[in-house]
Amino acid sequence: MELVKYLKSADLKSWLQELARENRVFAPRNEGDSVIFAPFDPEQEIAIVHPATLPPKKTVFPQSEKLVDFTYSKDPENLSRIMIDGKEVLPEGTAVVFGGRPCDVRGFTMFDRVYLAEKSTDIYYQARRENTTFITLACEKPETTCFCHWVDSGPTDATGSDVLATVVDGGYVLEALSDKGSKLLTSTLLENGESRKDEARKAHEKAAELLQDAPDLSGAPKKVLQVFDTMEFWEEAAAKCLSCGACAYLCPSCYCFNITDETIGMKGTRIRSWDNCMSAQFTMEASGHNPRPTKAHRLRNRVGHKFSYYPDIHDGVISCCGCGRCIKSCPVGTDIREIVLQAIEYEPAVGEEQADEQ
Amino acid sequence: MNNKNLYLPEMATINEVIEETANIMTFRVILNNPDAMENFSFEPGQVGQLSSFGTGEATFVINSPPTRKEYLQFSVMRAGEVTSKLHSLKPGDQVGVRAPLGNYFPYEDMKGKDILFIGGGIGMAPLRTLLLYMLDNRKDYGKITLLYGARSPVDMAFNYEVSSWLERDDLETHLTIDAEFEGWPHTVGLIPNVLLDIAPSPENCVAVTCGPPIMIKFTLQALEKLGFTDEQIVTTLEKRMKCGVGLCGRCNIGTSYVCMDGPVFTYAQLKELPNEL
Amino acid sequence: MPVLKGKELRIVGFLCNWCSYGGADTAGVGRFNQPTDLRIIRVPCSGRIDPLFVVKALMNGADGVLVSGCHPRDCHYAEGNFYARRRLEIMQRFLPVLGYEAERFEYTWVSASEGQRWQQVVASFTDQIHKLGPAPKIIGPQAADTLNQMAAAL
Amino acid sequence: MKFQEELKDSIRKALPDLDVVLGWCGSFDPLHATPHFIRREEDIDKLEISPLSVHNLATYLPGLRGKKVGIVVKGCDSRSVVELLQENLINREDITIFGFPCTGVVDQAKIKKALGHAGNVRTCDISDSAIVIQTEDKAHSLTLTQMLADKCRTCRYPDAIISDYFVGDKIGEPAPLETDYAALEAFESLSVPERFGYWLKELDRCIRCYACRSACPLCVCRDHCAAESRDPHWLSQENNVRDKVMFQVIHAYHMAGRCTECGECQRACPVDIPVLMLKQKMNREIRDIFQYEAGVDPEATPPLLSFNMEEENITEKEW
Amino acid sequence: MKIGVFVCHCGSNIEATVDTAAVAAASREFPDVVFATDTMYTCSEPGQDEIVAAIKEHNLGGVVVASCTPRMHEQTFRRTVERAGLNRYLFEMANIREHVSWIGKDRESNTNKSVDLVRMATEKLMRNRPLYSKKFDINKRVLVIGGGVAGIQAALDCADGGLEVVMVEKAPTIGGKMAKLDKTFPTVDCSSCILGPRMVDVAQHPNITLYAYSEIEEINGYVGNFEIKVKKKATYVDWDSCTGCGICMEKCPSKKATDTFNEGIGKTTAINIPFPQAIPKKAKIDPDFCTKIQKGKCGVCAKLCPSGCINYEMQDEFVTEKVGAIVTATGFDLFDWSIYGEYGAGRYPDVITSLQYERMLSASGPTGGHIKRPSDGKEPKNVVFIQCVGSRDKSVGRPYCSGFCCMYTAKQAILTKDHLPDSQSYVFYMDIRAIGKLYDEFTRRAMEEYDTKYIRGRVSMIYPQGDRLLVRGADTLMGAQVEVDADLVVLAVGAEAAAGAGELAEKLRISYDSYGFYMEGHPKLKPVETNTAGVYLAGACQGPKDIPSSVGQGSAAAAKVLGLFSKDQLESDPQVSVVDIKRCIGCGKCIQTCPFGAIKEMEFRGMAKADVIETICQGCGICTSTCPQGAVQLQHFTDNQILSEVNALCRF
Repeated sequence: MELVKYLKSADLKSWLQELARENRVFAPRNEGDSVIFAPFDPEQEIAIVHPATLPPKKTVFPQSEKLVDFTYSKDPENLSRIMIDGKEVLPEGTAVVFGGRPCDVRGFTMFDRVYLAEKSTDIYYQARRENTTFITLACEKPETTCFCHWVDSGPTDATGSDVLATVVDGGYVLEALSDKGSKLLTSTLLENGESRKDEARKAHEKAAELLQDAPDLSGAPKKVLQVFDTMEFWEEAAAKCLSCGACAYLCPSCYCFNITDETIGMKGTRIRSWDNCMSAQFTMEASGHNPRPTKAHRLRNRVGHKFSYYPDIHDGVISCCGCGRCIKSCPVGTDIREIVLQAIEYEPAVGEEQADEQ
Repeated sequence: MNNKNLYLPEMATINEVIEETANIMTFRVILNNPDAMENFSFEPGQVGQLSSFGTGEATFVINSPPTRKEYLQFSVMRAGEVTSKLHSLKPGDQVGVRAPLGNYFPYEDMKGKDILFIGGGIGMAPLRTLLLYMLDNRKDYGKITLLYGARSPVDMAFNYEVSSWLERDDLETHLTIDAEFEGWPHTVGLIPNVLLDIAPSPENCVAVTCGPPIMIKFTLQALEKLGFTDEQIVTTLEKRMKCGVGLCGRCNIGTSYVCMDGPVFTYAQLKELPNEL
Repeated sequence: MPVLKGKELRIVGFLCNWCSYGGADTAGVGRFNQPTDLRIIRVPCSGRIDPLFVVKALMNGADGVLVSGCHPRDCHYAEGNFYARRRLEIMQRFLPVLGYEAERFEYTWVSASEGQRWQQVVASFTDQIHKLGPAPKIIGPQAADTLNQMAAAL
Repeated sequence: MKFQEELKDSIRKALPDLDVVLGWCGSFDPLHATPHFIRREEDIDKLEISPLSVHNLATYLPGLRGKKVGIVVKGCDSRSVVELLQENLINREDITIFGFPCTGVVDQAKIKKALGHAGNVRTCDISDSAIVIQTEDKAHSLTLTQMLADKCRTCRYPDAIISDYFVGDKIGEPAPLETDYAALEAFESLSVPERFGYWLKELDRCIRCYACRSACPLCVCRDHCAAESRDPHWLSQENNVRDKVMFQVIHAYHMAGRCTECGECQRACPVDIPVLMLKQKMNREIRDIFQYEAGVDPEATPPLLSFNMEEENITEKEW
Repeated sequence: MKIGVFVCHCGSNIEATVDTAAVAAASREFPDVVFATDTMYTCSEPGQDEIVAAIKEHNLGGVVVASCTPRMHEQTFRRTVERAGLNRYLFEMANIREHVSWIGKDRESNTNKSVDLVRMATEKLMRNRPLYSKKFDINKRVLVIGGGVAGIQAALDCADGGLEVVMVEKAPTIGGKMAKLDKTFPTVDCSSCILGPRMVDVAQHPNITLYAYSEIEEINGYVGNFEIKVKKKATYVDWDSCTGCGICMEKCPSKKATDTFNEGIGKTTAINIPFPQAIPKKAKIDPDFCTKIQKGKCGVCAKLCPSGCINYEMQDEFVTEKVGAIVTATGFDLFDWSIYGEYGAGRYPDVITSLQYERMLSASGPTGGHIKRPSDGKEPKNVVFIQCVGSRDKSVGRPYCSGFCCMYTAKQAILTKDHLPDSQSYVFYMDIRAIGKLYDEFTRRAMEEYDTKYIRGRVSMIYPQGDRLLVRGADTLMGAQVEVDADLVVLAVGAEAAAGAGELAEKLRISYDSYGFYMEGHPKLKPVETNTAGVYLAGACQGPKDIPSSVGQGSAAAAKVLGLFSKDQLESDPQVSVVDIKRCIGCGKCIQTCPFGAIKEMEFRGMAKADVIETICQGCGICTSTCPQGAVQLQHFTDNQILSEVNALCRF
């Protein structure tokens, strides 16, 4: 499986074009001032200078997808006899995602624990996940908002990826990490990369060096739960939050969704679309009761889920890959790192703890 | 991993519609696939997603007992878009069913014990499943007491059955309404107060309760006052759900997903969870 | 099915119940021949017409939208058409920035007795839309045509 | 800034009677500021006013209704406050307004573009003319005026329109009424299919986070926005650009005659969609028809909530 | 919802150009449609029976009829479905006659369009909800605004019918314009002789409360339950104790007050009773001319008043009255003719209005019934009447005919001859409009028996010549210029809406035309109703009218009120707006724009919310299109219903 190749920068597009013959290939490109993953188009520049504005989440978990197509039909003899036919709409075909960053791709492993669980496997997710190959680009230098190394990862962490690409002088070192990855590295455009492997290693080390010290978050699950009932803490943390959903939609590991129906005449679709826990509608019950009525309640769930509930259920793995998009793109600069650290450092006022016990 | 589609409902036909109250209707549905109907099995307390295609899905407890299998019964209180649409359906109309989902009442553990049912309004629906199951297996259980309250007589669902329950001598039934109503022969008073009046003994007894949040809150207090321990109290929760299979992310209370780990919880379990009902 | 290919374009009308719907009735009673493209939605008052209905219709595939209410000061509800005038005017001026010709949408006033005027309005609006041709389509079978047209333009 | 200490003194004076004062402070890196909620005396020291104070804090006011709130406003922010007052969405007696002479705030998108992949930002020094940003590997010196937000380039209200405390010297008379809609006019000169195609392309990347709405100080529907509602059911949750465009039209129309062009919608957009242009278009038409500008007069009525029997600038079609 | 579709042939009216069977067949493919058929005449008895039968047989939850306009038969079919046990609002119509078959001949297009309209109707119907009227109690009192002859008639009819009546008159006396007339056409009987007793009836009727010299300040509420704030203007005389003896008027030293009742012919005292038959016969002080009030000196009336009712400090007073219905009888005013430069624009004292002339003719008028030239008090010989002054003249914005000027001019010409047998009357006219019983005969009498010279043409100029006036005009019948030496010129001034009509309409929330005349509910079928429930019109406030028409409308309005009050409770129209309290954020934009004041702010769990008063809401839906989040929805025309219609028509 240890397969290392080298690709000249100049051949990147040709290679992707080759891959696009049998796969849907996604690559980051500039749209306006943003970088997003889009179907590879040889006419367009591939934008890999810095991490994409949006992670490639949609390649496996689309913003909105059909779950069921349904059709009503009538018995022509008796129009009152209406039958309904529901058909699952499963995704087909294979895909290759080029240019995701380690954090982006690691996000899917957060999905996997939930969506591919034994007792409730999501076959829509499964179909895409299993048929998508990730060529991940190792990070060279962190941004201010990057904190992958806080959450047991790093700029070259290849968890969830099939190929790790590292920028070296003149091109890329491509290391296969899975069978799926190996299968991709068969093109004649690729040279043997063994000789360039060291260069890649060095690049990895350099990237790691640029990182500043990471705090210890191992106590987070317990600590975050401890402040659960301290509404004041959450109200202050959420004060500036606008309750939009940008953080959740930009997050590589946020997997919540909504299901809604749309119909036209006798046909309709059941759609699954991204949803976000910061929206008041998310938990709003038809009666008007809302268990998470304020943005403080909702932020508590968001932080709680990532740093406490999820790790509690899934062997301590924090459901955050540290990409920092929620910080960078938050319209008001809400910093989830700060909230978690505050929760860890939170000391209940004297008397409060006792009151809790009673 | 299994390859079952979590989101594809079984197509079903409404067989019977019962208007329970002004805003509660009961639907008896039969799965269109006879094999699926034949093999359908569930436990009392489990829920199902009932859908009207084009409008959406909502979660309801299957309130027919598992011992009676000719149909699946759901009682629906009109509140939002889906429930309004369901209320407009008639026998013969098509619906989708994703069931059973969630956990169920620990009826095995309750064997040999006295059972106290406390139901408020539409909260009677999940209790009905268990009650009928126990009545069908009457000898396995001790004394069964039912306290069922509604705002007024016209808000009382399952009226047609309540009269037969009143007649049974192996079931002690107490009915109550919130305020005086002409011709009402039963108790008047709020459920927690009536409960304190009846004062059932906690000795070897399990209390099963369901109802609106405010009623539950005071009923739990009353039960504590009567000496029930947290482990002796069982309740079933309701949350907004979409997927029903622990993925969509809205019905969790901390680490527990009401759709998967619930909806049935003992009071002791609930106390372990963060306070976010 | 909704439009007869080649013959008709899709034109939606929103008419107030008291004046313009009556005016269209009067035109009918007078047997004043009109093009068949227009389909009329009856609303109580032009003030009920959220200008967003106009945009919704265009985005869903209408080629033209016509709103008609009572003449100013004749509103059955006294003020509805005064509000409507401001709101619809704004929307008409806004449409071009979205890439719709302002002429795809017109609003006017026709009283219940003005059957002839209604005929004139329908004929001339339908003609106006036919001159503009089909509106760009965002979704549906014709969306591809639009996209090609866009690509050519950009 | 010169008057920052003076401002802190004013806040210190007013804080005992207030539940919270809204200002700005440093954020996750030296290049960014973030809204700052001053509740306690010690929070005051963190207050920083600079060209990084981009956020329109008026957005928070309706959510804090019922509380005694102090708010630090730029001139443009104060227009949102005026508009909220005009629409009775906040009570004047609950609000204490701190104004200062604003010389403009930056557009982070412009800085981002100028820096490229900057990596870690170590320091950021802003003088009257330049922003000097020190990253891991180099120092970038940017001309401040080039980095200013577009709205600041055409600003006519540098001083808060209303305030209870005003620190520093007022910049003075507003420039002439003519707002610069050059970009909009250039866009309007494109062909019809070009304009149509532009929005399809730009909005295609919309992720429907609705930050544009959430950041808007005058989006009053808050938790009841038509975007997610099924009754009324204006939009589906399908990932189609039609509904994304439709949402922007709904937003622009609901803002017609109310929008002060603070630009928060566009600033908040995580994928940089130029959604402000739609509101500018509405505004320019409102100005042309009604000679009306939102957020200037607390006593005025938004033009779409009123009417004249004779409309001077509306010429109806002759048939 | 199981839907049944009935496509009507309307004989051949529809069937000739629409393939109704094909429309029915296409309808069967629509969602929820379980039954569709075409019928010859759906509105006929067998047609309706078929609907009823189908509802029962197919267990229908809603019905669509594709036939004529809903303005014709919506009510009919609503009753039909109701007969079969359905709620009347679970019904929709597709208009395939007026909007399809009658306006196009292409059968294919028409059929296709009809299918679209039926699809649209079914999509809407699927979202219709049963709506129920609410009953509410009514206050069986009626407010009559205006005490002219129309108001008097309405008030007396209502009072005689057993209703309590509140009459508000802005002048110090009731009687209106008719009280100023000397005689009436075509019978030439004495105006005050016929009106006087009716005025007295008003004063004496136990069921009538009269507020003279009062105005409507504010109107709140809705049909059945209006609350009226009346402003009683200060009279400076305590009317409760004033006996109308007139001593004050005799002794008042200030004799230069404007004599409004006499149309400014002559002057009156600062404290005065307008005329001897005034109702109420009470004195009032014109403060502008009272020396005591202006300068603090005098006080003669106070000293002399036997009942001590003078109070110079009196202030306006407000009273509130609760009523269930309102009759508006505010009459008209005369056109201000001074705009006409060719008639001297008011510079010539001997050019007067017809109503001034009327006062001059009246025996109780300022000249004691003698015709005298205002300039020198001499009897005129040649009297020239000019018609259509401020009528049928677009140039002054009065394109309408005032209706009664032709008749009163003829009457005044006749009376002139009666008073001054040697006089000669000339009438310049455009057309003679004498439509009415005995009217034409009457004008002929003026010409033939009274030798009035009728000249068809307009007067181009009046100018003084010595102490006479030269009236120059065209005789279009002769095709020649004519000049008449006139001693007195009487202008037949047209009617215009009463001053303040617009403001009152705003308070009443009724609409008015561009001239200020109030809009009736329907020009033919609802001549005295307005579009605001419970508000009726009588007399010239709706448009110029002569006395018989005004009286007729007064009675008609009274009949409407009595009919309305024949029930103890009213039913509200359920097509009203409803607020979804969960979605409402209390911004108040709907309150701001509701033309009827039907939305109030209320408090719900400490938050402001909008609340629709069902009985006031008229169902226009402005609120619904104003509310950004759609929290207030007009029932039967909700956003989702209209969106479903849009979606039915525009399916990509």
